[in-house]
Amino acid sequence: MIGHKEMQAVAAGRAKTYAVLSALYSVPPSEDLTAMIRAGALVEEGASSLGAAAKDLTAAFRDAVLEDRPNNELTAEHTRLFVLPSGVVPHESFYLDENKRVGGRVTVEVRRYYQDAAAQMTSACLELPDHMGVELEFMKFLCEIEEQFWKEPNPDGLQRCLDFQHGFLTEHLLRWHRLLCERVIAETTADVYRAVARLTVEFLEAERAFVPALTEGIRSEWRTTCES
Amino acid sequence: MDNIVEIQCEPPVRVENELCSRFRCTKSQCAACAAVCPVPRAVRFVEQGVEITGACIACDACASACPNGAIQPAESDRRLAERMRERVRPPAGFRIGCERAEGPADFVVPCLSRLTEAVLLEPIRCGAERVELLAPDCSGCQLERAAPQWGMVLNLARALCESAGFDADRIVRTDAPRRKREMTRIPLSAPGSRRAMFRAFAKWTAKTAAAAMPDAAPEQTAAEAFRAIVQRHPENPKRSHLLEVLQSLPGAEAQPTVVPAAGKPFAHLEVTPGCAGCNVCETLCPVGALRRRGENGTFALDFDPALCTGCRVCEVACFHKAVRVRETVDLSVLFERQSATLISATRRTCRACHETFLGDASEFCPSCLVSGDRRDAIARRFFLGGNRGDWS
Amino acid sequence: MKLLENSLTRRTFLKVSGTIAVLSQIQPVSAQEWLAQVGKSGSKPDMVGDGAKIVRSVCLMCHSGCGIQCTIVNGELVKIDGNPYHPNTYDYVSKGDIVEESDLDGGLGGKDVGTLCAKGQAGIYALYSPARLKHPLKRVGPRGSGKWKTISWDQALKEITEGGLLFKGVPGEEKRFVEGLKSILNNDAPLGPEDSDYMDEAPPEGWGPKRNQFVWAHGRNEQSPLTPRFVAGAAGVPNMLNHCDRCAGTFYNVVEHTLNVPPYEIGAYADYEYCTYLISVGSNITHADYPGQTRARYLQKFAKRTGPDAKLFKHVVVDPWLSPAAAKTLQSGKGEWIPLKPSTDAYFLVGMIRWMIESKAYKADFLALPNQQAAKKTGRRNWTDMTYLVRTKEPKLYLTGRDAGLGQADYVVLVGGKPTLFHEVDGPADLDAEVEIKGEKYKTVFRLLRERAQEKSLEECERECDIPAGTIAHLGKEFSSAKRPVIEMFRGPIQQSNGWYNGQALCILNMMVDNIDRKGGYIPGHKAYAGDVKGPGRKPSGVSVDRHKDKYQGKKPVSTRPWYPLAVRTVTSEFFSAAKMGYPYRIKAYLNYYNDPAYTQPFNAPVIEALLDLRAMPLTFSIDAYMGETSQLCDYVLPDTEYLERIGGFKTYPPVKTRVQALRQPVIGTLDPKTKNYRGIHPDVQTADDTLIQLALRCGLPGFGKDGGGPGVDLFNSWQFWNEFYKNGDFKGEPGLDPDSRLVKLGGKFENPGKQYEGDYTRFPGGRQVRGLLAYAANVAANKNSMTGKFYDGLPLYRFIIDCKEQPLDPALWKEYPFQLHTHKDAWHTQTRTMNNLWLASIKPQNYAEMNPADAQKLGVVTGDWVKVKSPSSKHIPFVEVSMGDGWYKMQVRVTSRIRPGVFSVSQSYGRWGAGGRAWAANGKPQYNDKRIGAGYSINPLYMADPVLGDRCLIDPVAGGTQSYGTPLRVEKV
Amino acid sequence: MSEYSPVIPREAVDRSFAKQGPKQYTLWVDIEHCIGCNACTMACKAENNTPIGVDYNRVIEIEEGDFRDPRKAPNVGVTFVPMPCMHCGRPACQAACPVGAITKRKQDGIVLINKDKCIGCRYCAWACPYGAPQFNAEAKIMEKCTLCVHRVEKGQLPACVNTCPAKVRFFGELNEITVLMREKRARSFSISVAGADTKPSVQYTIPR
Repeated sequence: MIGHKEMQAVAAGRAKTYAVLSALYSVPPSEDLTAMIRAGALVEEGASSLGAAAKDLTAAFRDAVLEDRPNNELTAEHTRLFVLPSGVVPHESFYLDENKRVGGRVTVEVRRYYQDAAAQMTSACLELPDHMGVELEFMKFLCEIEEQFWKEPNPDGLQRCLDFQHGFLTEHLLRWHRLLCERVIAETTADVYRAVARLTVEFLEAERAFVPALTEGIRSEWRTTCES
Repeated sequence: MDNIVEIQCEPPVRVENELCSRFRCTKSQCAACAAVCPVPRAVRFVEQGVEITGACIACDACASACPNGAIQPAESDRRLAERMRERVRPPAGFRIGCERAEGPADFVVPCLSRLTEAVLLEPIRCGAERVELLAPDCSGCQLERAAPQWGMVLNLARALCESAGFDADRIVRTDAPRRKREMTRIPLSAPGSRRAMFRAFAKWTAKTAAAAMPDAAPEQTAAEAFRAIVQRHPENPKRSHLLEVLQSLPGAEAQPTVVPAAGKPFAHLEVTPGCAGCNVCETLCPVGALRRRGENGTFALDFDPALCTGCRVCEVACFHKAVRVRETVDLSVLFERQSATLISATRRTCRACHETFLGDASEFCPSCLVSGDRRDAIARRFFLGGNRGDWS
Repeated sequence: MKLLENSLTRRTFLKVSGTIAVLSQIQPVSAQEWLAQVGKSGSKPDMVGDGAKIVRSVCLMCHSGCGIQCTIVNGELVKIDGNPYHPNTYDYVSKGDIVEESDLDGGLGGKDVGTLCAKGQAGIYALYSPARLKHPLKRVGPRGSGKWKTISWDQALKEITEGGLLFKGVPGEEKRFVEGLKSILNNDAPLGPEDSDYMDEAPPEGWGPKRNQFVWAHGRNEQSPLTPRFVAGAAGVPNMLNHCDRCAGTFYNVVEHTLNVPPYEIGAYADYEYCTYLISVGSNITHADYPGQTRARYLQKFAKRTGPDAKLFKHVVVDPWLSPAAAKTLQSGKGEWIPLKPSTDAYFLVGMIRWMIESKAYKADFLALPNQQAAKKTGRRNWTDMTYLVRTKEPKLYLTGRDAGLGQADYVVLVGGKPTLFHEVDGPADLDAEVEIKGEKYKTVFRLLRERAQEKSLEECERECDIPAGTIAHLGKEFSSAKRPVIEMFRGPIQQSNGWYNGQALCILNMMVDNIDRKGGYIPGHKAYAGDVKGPGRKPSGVSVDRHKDKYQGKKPVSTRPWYPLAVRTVTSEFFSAAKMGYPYRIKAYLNYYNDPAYTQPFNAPVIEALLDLRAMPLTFSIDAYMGETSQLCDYVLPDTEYLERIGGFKTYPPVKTRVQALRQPVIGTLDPKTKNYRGIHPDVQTADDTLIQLALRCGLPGFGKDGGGPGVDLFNSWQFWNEFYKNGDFKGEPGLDPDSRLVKLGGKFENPGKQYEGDYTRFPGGRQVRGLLAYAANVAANKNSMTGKFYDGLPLYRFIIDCKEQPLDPALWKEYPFQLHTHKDAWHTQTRTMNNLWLASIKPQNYAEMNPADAQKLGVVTGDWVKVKSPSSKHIPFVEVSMGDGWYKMQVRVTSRIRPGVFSVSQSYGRWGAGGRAWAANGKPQYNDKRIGAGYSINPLYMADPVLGDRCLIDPVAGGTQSYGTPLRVEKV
Repeated sequence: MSEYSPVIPREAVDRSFAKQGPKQYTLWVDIEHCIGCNACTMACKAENNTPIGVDYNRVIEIEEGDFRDPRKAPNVGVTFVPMPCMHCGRPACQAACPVGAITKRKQDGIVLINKDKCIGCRYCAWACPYGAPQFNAEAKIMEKCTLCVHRVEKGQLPACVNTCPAKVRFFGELNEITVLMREKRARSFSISVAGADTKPSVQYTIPR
């Protein structure tokens, strides 16, 4: 029997995964994050391709950052890939806007979505709203809210939150994450970013199936669980 | 009320656009359905292929005439064949009669033009020794215009018999006197037909009710784009039925039977070296008889003659006149089901548009070269001497 | 819970242990708050507006300042049209003196729509380009290694201002202390031997304060007056270098002097609408001149003119390349194309003067007028110095009344052979005369000019410029006898080592037919409407690094490198090589703004060397929207907004004869209603204006911040500055950047474009209407060439290409290098702003080396063949793909009759290796590139170095313009 | 008071818009004064959002003559010819299209490609003698100049006409234009191609 506690933990776990991925896309890996991943913070539960991807990432980090070598190479690689105009453009608008207008129509749509979902971008956000890092963090934001709703519990809030998650995944993230990750894999010279891209694909593919299933599950069974 | 019924009235037969040659290729001159339709204005050629109007009397002659099986009768061929099978008492002969024919018939259809080759062969498949068509003189019949259709089907069925190694005379026509009393079940003016009216009315009330329901989701009316539709090659139900019947004909041994292709729903294709690999024939073929195969840098076009209905869409569509329908066709291919490779050539990818093309002339496909340079060339030709006389 | 269970078991999870530092790009809220807020969107100020709206601004795809009208739909810029209210882009006449919104039907879908050229319309691509920089960058490897990291604005500005061991992570620079801007700019101690190895060349008052070790160089700067306020006003540094030496600085200098107009009333042009005989010398009217599209319209107008003079009209184009305008004249049969040999303009122009003087085909009655009252009497608005007496011994200055014994220090003319003070004459004075006073000979300017012109016969001219003497003569004849003749120029004759004199000769030709300021004549640029921002500031002092406007007064008789006392605008091309050797003093910080000298500089190899030199340039930073060729070589790159995301304004150019100040305003982005901080589409990109203001504040410079614009006027950001600017000066009493103001709605303040003339003269708004014109350049004659110690000449000279010591090139050179370099320009390109705009790059995918069929035949090449080419000094530049080493460059040929024989012409703007042009290294790995950006060839590495200095291109010793044409080249088939 | 239009008065455009019944909208291009600046090309690109490499309109630069000796009068000429779709009276593209995706509209004579129907076979590109249809490699369909039908239907001028700095492109109804040309005695022609009688509607005037 699955209880709210468990679902709360699942939501928290997903939020954390989103947070890690978001951080990896948004900024060069910080020392804390590097140390954390190297220490084996990413653990799979159940053998799967997702777990393998996580293992790869951990291994890549262990290889890339030796004690005597600072993060410089990763910083340079992150800058090269995601900051300088390279072949990898981490913005949704580059892939989904028919005119490849970075900052144009698609960006405006994403921003609208955030507004509708009552997510405010802070002044710390230095990226366009349709940057991979920001989109992942937005999912993290929703997962955290979901977590709170499991805790309360609040079925209506949960439903709304999941609707937003599902909507954002299908309308935005899942439509372009593969395109970006393929480019990263083709372009990067660092194993770390190849592993990040693979993990992103695996994780989001898992989400593609999970979120609708969860939504459906709650829709049909929530009432009974509440009463029991 | 009358008005509403009139507007809502829907024809009893349905056109499956994806299978219609006229729908897939505007250049198609196919008029098989219109040619046999006994009712004026019941079949209309429109931009979207063929439309069956409310004037249709559901005689289903068009369904029998359409080689691609694009017109689906109210009762499907298989269903008809099933009903027939119930009456077959092998090895006795089987008589199929027109409603107006006087005489003992095992099976009666409103009009013989409803029959298809497959349906005609059904009794033989079930073991009947002979099939007789009891046919009165069609002249003067209200459905007279449909009459040639059943004659053609009869001929086809006989030819198929031959190619199966049977005697063609296992299917024959027997003249029958006309019944004294006209018994045509089908009324000729459709809007007044009760069947149509009831159907329309039912639909109308359903719609009104739907509109009244508050929570009804808005109807998704966005039609699928043509270019998406033609990427699909649905099964031709008529042909698959026929092939099924032929496969299970007891004692059949395929014989080479070469017949002229003209006017028959069978054909064999040829592709000349002028082929540019544009794929239009494959895309537009209503029945999926053509299949492109691309591997290891080659382009190959496979052809399944058993599926080909001779609709000539490929022939009329090809800009390069590279596809030709052979003048004769060997019916035995229907039994053997061997696909032929029509062309196989080296495929290249154009540097500009990344499309594939055949030939090794340059890095750019001929089409890119044409559209890119032609503007230049034509303007140039006009302004540099020579053609100044052309200026009007 | 079955379904849930199912969905859980079907999926594996990633367990993340440990805590993650939150990036907080999205504001966290509690679930309850979230539930309360969700669905209630949009209270925050945002760039997203519903529906369609129009914003009018100013283009900056080139420098013409055309008005644009941007259509924004749901927060996305979808179309740029011409602003119908702007006189550059639309022909109309308004009702009152100042254009009002109601004068036109110019709204969304309105009938009045302005015209706009290809570049302007492609601005959409520039705004949304994926190649734009989005964060401040600092290099983490050696200069030019392409290793970067992103840093925050705070860190970037802090490091730049504070300095320190900024690159201690970079091998070889562990101990390199970099001085920050704060200490550089606040150091008022004089520059001494520790800063300069050339103290003996300093003027008596020294090189100036140590803060002069900061150098600013811009390419396009339409943020004036904010940028000069930062460099000169706040930092107090004279080193504000611009691109004018590569562009048309000489043109402006010579026009301002000769036509006696104040500076910054940019250049002078023909009045296309009314002239009947137009000679365009080296100006590509429709494709390159400013504003191309406005001129195209005028060209159309004069071609279609229906008045009584329509049939008289003739257009002569003097250009080695058959420009589109030349093609039009040939096509209509109403003109001629004179394919002059590059850099021989002097022989053509002074030759024409000679013919006109000898044939008495000049307006003698006008030239004889010595002063205002004499001019006014004859209904004229100006007069010339042709009758003024000039010394024949050096320095060849005007004879003053004091020297002539007439008491006053005034010009002296001869009336009936008698020396008279010029203002005392009431009618014409002696034109072609000379006199001896106190044993010294004085001649009138006219006589000097005649003697100068007669130094060469027309046949000698023919030999030099390779066009028949008869052509020069018949052009002289037609020009002098036409109803409204005018001869105009742009870069062709000016961007040469003899540029000043060519320009002077051309202005004199116009004087000789009395067409200055006249309807259909030669019209200098007028004053724009200008605002003003007051406030405290410093005064720059000392010698500028490029020695422009500075006279050599050193102890050594001649200087190590040339000085440019007469260059009103700067000589940036001289700067890089000088900085490399620390002349005149070493610099400490270099700020590159909207500038790309590593690509655009003729003979750019030394620029690249200088930028890579840590000793010569200890701190370099670039404000750039793209990773341009120069930015790649800097220490820091601070991302700039595109022109569609900034506030500012721009005037226009002379073909428009009424006053204009167009407002540049953001067409997209976010303006904080409280602080008025503006951001464009990229959140971590700020306008260069804001960057400069923040730098000034961090360095504690005056003129910005609290009360920076005077008491009560805070200048903390760009908006505050421009709001104040548009409230003062010509905008006094107007509401600044109020969204409902006329200024903001129309995108500028425009004078009624119908008010162009007063009688037979143009209005020349803001300028001195009545004035004397100066054929003789006494200020030039008063100065010496610092390299030779010899005086410059005050009159045009017959000269070909010269070096910094005014010596001609070694004639033997031409045997080895028989071709001449030449460039031209397409209408859809602007130096570095357009190839990275793929919309524009796709019009003509690549350029070619264009050669005449005669030359091609000799070399045995046909269109599409490859040739290799080198100049006497060209060097290998590793970034350039077609560089074969050893100074050879490989190019593909197009054989065309549009270019004269002996000339090797390559159009500008192609062959980029920055901004995505070529793969450039970052992390030792090639960066992404788009072949389409880097297609074609850049001619700049092939320019010839000055044979004396060897480390920079040839430069006009007088006015500082670069030699842009005519470099000797050797071309061989590959 | 406004727009300087030396060739075609605004009233003629208004009359063109107001005309009832079947008509043929078209362009009049004055080659004599075209300077080849490609503003029309770019206006078209921006207005129709065409991908890079697809241009509904291009300006062709034609060089003729030979010039080798600068001492002699140069015998060389350059002509700029803007080439949009000719909106033919009998479009070859329409005839070639196997799926009937190309239509010539009766109400204004504009030839349009139906993007839903087009299967990207490029037969129209093969058939059109003017190279007007362009292959959009991203969408895999053909596109071409629509005479800015979305603007024209609202009574606005096509983007290229609005933007032309030299004012050499004019929009109007074919008969109106023919009448005006006759009035101005302009030497006009349409680019017809021998062997392909497509009846192009775009009118050009050339130097006398």
